[in-house]
Amino acid sequence: MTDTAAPAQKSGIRMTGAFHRLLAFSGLIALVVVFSLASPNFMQTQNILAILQATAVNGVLAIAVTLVIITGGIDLSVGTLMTFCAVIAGVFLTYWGLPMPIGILGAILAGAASGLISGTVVAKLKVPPFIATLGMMLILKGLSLVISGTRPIYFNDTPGFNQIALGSVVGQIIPAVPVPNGVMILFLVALLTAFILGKTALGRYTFALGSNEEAVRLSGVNVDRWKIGVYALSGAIVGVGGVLIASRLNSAQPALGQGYELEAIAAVVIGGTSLSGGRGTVLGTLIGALIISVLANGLRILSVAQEWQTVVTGTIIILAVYADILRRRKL
Amino acid sequence: MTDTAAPAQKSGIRMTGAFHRLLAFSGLIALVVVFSLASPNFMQTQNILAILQATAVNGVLAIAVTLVIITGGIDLSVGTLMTFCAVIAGVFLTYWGLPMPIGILGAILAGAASGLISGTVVAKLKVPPFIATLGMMLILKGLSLVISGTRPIYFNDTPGFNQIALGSVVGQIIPAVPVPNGVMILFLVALLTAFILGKTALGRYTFALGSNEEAVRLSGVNVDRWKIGVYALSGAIVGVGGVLIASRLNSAQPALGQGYELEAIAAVVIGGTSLSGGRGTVLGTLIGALIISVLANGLRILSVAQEWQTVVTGTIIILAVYADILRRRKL
Amino acid sequence: MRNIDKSFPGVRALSQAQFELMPGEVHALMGENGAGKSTLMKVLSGVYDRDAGEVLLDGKAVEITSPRQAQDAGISIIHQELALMRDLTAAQNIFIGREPRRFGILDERQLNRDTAAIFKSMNLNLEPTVLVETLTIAKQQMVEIAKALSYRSRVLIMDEPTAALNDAEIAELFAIINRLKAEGVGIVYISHKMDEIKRISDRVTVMRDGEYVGTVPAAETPIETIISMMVGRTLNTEAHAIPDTSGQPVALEVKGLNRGREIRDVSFSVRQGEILGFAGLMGAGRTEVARAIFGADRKESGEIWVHGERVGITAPRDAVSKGIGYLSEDRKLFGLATGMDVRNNIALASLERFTNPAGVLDEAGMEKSARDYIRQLAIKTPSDTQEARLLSGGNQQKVVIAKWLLRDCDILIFDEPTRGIDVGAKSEIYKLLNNLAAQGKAIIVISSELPEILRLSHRIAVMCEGRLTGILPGDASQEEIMRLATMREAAMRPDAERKIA
Amino acid sequence: QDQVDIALISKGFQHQFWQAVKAGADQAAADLGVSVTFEGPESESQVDRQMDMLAAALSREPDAIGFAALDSQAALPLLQQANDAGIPIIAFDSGVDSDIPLATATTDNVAAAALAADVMAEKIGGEGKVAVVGHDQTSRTGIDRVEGFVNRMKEAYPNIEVVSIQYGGGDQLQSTEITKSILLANPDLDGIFGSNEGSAIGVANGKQELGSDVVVIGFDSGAAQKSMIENGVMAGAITQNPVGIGYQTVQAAVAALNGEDLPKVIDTGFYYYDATNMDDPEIAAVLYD
Ligand SMILES: Nc1ncnc2c1ncn2[C@@H]1O[C@H](COP(=O)(O)OP(=O)(O)OP(=O)(O)O)[C@@H](O)[C@H]1O
Ligand SMILES: Nc1ncnc2c1ncn2[C@@H]1O[C@H](COP(=O)(O)OP(=O)(O)OP(=O)(O)O)[C@@H](O)[C@H]1O
Ligand SMILES: [Mg+2]
Ligand SMILES: [Mg+2]
Repeated sequence: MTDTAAPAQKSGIRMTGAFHRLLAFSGLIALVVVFSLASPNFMQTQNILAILQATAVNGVLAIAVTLVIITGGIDLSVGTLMTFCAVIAGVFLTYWGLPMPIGILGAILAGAASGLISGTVVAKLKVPPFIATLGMMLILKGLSLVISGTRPIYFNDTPGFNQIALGSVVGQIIPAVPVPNGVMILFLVALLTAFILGKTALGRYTFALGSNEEAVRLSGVNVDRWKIGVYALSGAIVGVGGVLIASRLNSAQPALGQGYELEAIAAVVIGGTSLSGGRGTVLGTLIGALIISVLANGLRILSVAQEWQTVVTGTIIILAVYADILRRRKL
Repeated sequence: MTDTAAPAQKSGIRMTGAFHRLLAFSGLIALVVVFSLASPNFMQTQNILAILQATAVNGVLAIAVTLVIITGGIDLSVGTLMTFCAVIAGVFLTYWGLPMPIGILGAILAGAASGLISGTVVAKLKVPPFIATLGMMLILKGLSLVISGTRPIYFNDTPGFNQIALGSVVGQIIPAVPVPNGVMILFLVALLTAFILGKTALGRYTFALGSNEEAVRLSGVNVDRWKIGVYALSGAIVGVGGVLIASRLNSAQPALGQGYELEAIAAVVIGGTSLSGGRGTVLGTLIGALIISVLANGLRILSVAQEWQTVVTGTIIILAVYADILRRRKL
Repeated sequence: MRNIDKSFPGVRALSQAQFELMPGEVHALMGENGAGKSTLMKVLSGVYDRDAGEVLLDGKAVEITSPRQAQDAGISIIHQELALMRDLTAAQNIFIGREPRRFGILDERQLNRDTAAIFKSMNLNLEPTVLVETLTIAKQQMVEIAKALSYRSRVLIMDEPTAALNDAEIAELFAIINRLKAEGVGIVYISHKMDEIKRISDRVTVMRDGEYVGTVPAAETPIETIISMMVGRTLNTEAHAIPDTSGQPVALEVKGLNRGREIRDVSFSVRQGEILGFAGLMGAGRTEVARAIFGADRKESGEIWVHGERVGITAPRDAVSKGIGYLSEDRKLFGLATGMDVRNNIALASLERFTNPAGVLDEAGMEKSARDYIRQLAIKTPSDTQEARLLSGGNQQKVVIAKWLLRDCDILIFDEPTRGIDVGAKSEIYKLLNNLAAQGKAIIVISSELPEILRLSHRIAVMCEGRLTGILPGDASQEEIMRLATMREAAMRPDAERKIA
Repeated sequence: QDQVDIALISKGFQHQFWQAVKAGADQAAADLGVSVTFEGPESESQVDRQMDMLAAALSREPDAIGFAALDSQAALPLLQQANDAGIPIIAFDSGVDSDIPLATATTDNVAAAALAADVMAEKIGGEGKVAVVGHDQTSRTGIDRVEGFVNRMKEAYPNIEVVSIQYGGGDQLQSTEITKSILLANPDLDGIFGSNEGSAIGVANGKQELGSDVVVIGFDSGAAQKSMIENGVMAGAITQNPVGIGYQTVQAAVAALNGEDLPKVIDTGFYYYDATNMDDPEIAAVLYD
């Protein structure tokens, strides 16, 4: 009796898959349409680029945290870890005068190392991810201040450093669309992460862990090792975010970062990833991050008073997720 | 054959229960001992009272969020809701000149109403609690600014208002231990909440919801109503927190509150309540809140540099939870 | 395995247990709920560390401390409680930890090909790419079996593999077992279904209260002997006379229930004091009908009448308030509040009864009734404050039954009530159901075990592909039921089906 | 609309100081018949958020921009972009290391904090122990005020020791708790300096809760701080002229749009005030509620 049902169901899944993906954009598109109608300044190339630029850092952090959330965990340290990585880049490049690639590598490795530690605390000591990463958030915040001497570290001695985020390789080729490198890096990170999630063993175990960790363990998989791997990868991605923000500000700001974790997690959840783990997509997270940026930008373009911006943002975040729920229920 | 096993086992549970409770204090006691040895100023009555006073607001918020966490939810809005309730008290008392009890009641009802809304969004619209309360956090933050006209509201026209938190009824009776009323209110709230959790149907459903909501629904329980009830009760408790902070500062500070939610949640988790729901105690939360206050106070008393305070706090939070995990594993 | 001890906090699960398995034999492991069967096998497969004793493989002592080591030693296990990753596909589940890769990248096509091959060898019609979450318990169980087979182990442990399967699937499984046996694989087979033991196993080892009772050859030993070894006494299994309930008032009537392809125009009624059995193949839609009646799922159309009054049921609480109780087929997901203790699980549907007007609970009353049911249903638990998730599978099921008994409903729907329950308890539950019927309650029993349907039912409703293909008298033959259960053409032609119904 | 549109990007929003700046700007907007918007990030560490706000403001194509840089270097590319688009920029509160701003309306925070140190030294008789409750460890104003105070003490008052510097984020409650810890750890403390409104009120609260008689010098104003000075809990405070900063920023922007020449620096000044001079018209004018 499954014979007849199976093929139909399969194409059904495929169809709804594509349809689903299309519809996921609907919240974003609705926002864009509303703001375009409300202000002629919204749909300018410059503003679109500003929105994308504003998405880059939060997008990268959100992708990092997506990985951890799919395993059923959470990461509160992404904001301060980003800063920590930026500070490490500053120490390497400005204090020690090392070449730029080493500074970048240092930041990414610092992120991976921190992820490794969080992952180990979660996997080996069985400390809940919320607490492990809350602790790491505070530790990293303090260390950033200690290492930097509570001062920003500027990258003036590393010419070209601010081009990492602000330059535009695309713009050199096609001058009409000067997409900043920071945005291209976001897309690259997204593609890479989507590939890892979809095509590699690490990705497979990421979903498996969030789905039923005990079952994975009973299947003889070295659960701890893979989990630590996911946290380390996530940390490395945060390291990229640290490089991006340092480049954008041409400085490592040691006090930055706290509060960014909530925005990153919000992007993930708006993007349809479940906080209970087992499911989630990088594309969804990208859309979630874009929704947040578009909202912030659009309300500013419309000169909405700041206190009302907050109220509207809160309302729309709830509505966006509610719309997503309704859509899923219908499918 | 169960007959013989039962009595032994039962007393076993009782014993381990009491033992457990005793041991839960061990982290707190360890901290107190360390700080007492490190600084003669730590164990002064005045400092103990200062620590208790510092615990009052966070403790009340943490108790409120404990309820929601036991249902398997989370509440990110407690910080800004506290402020919102304080502002409502300010509007009632200072702007409208109503009598003090009505202002207090207004703040508590405002909290309950906000909890009712969060609960409804979670239960009826099925929006994940993280998002529903993140949205509420922003909405309430904006509304506090709007209602107060972005300025503090002072309670100078309500004599005695600042005695709610700062006065000491106990001190009038026993002058040697002038425990501030704010601390007594924290204990009262804790007792009341522990009673509700342990002895009433609402409490039982709070645990049941966190344990297996679907099973509760299939048992014919009106799941939505109870869940909304829990959020409303939690909101009302936050309202008490709003009154406390307003009284302590003798003003409603509309910009305060964001960030308090993480500290409250941290207290809950340090206190042994599981973020996945179904288990938790008010006593644990109280201890968690005390650990946080003792830590902050002790490090300040020792004049540890602020950036290192952060590092140490992060480390100890992780260690406290890890110690708790080890203890449970042994039992 | 020799002299194995294993204790959990407050429970001594195994004490001096022993077990021996030869290559190429099917060795049944039997015992009441909570006897320690699953625990013993978990020790063997590296899930639990034993407290004492030794495990010998080919005569040599081995240390197996993790599932990985067990696999490497050639031991694989199908766990009693399904252990699948719901968000992954069937193929991804089966090869978790052993994914085929090319250049470090997962080879999804190879994965699906391998899975399809395993499914084919099992005669199982399932897409490798289907999400496990969308599968019924039965199909999930088949995926678990496929997974265990994929290891090609020397020792294969099956912990109640057939609890969720229907007869056709069981036959398929037995064919697989016979094939493996011929290949020299040793198989440990745990089940509470006596007939299976006789059909498939070579030897039987019986456990009681965590201790070894004895090993007997399966063919020569009468079932009664095995049962008395298990329970320490003999059970009387005399057939139950079917009472005539045709004169009783109708308690529950369902008219024209519909939802999509799952429920198509289902109408039937149950009288007071009557047990209506629901038979059908896996996926026939019996569970769907029960859930729709109970308000757990939405229905598209259809009327429900209780005691001659039409009632609107949109949520389980409406059903419960009308005196309907539903025991779901998946106790872990839908039945138990697993983190709570036995007492509160039993009281869960009746909490308002123990609540005074101020909202305060009568803990003593709850304890008393919980203890009553623990005694009445012989639930094996150290106390009524033990967490429900720590009970053995069968005892968990009894806790859920107790919950509905305490609620005291007039109409009870039992979906697979004896799934994973031992013979002794099973006959207790049968007795219980008969008593409840005798008290005038209307009872619907959904079961995939035909003997159970035949043993209990006053009338038998048979479903196929969402339709009620007929209602038979309680003394109908297995052949008749199977004919209706496979009557697909009738499902295609509505008018033809109506005549039969 | 043809009304002149001026976008002010400040360092903060909810704090009373920034609300006072906003009030001044709104007043100027009303007086001069222009429209202004006022925005600032949550905290003074969120440099990148300020960049996003500036970018969004640029997209709006305002006629002029007022900008209080959290980090002047980080903002340069965007300021350059604005300059290229011909949008005049007025810096306020703290300067930008660049020629782009046509004028800067600012307070010298280092000097202001040094004045606080002078007053403190005088009140405690030139010797003893003091502490600082700062509002921000890394922001420009936070650093300038703490360093201005501490360095002045070191240089001019060798007999005064700064025993503790802690930061309460400008949060009243946190600053209260910090103050209590400092007082309990240093029973012989003579004075505490609170480096902004929230910190100062927190310090005064802590002093009151412990019944201490330590000398408190605050910073900024606001109703609570004013009444604490009136009733003697706080000895006095330094005030800047936030309303004036806001007002003069908008005024300068309008002047720039009209093609007028502007002075490079508009010093909006700072003052020490206490119970004796609070009601002087000159002082009362720069205090806010
Ligand atoms: N993790 C655990 N913690 C505490 N007690 C446990 C645990 N696992 C099993 N037990 C107890 O150990 C005993 C043996 O359980 P086990 O699951 O092995 O029984 P079983 O023979 O498989 O029963 P069933 O036929 O019901 O599956 C039971 O009393 C059970 O309650
Ligand atoms: N979670 C699910 N997702 C998708 N389809 C489902 C799900 N559960 C059941 N179905 C489908 O609904 C139909 C009816 O299934 P149902 O479980 O009601 O059958 P049943 O007669 O109770 O069989 P069983 O003996 O397996 O319980 C089947 O076609 C089945 O595949
Ligand atoms: Mg078992
Ligand atoms: Mg079923």
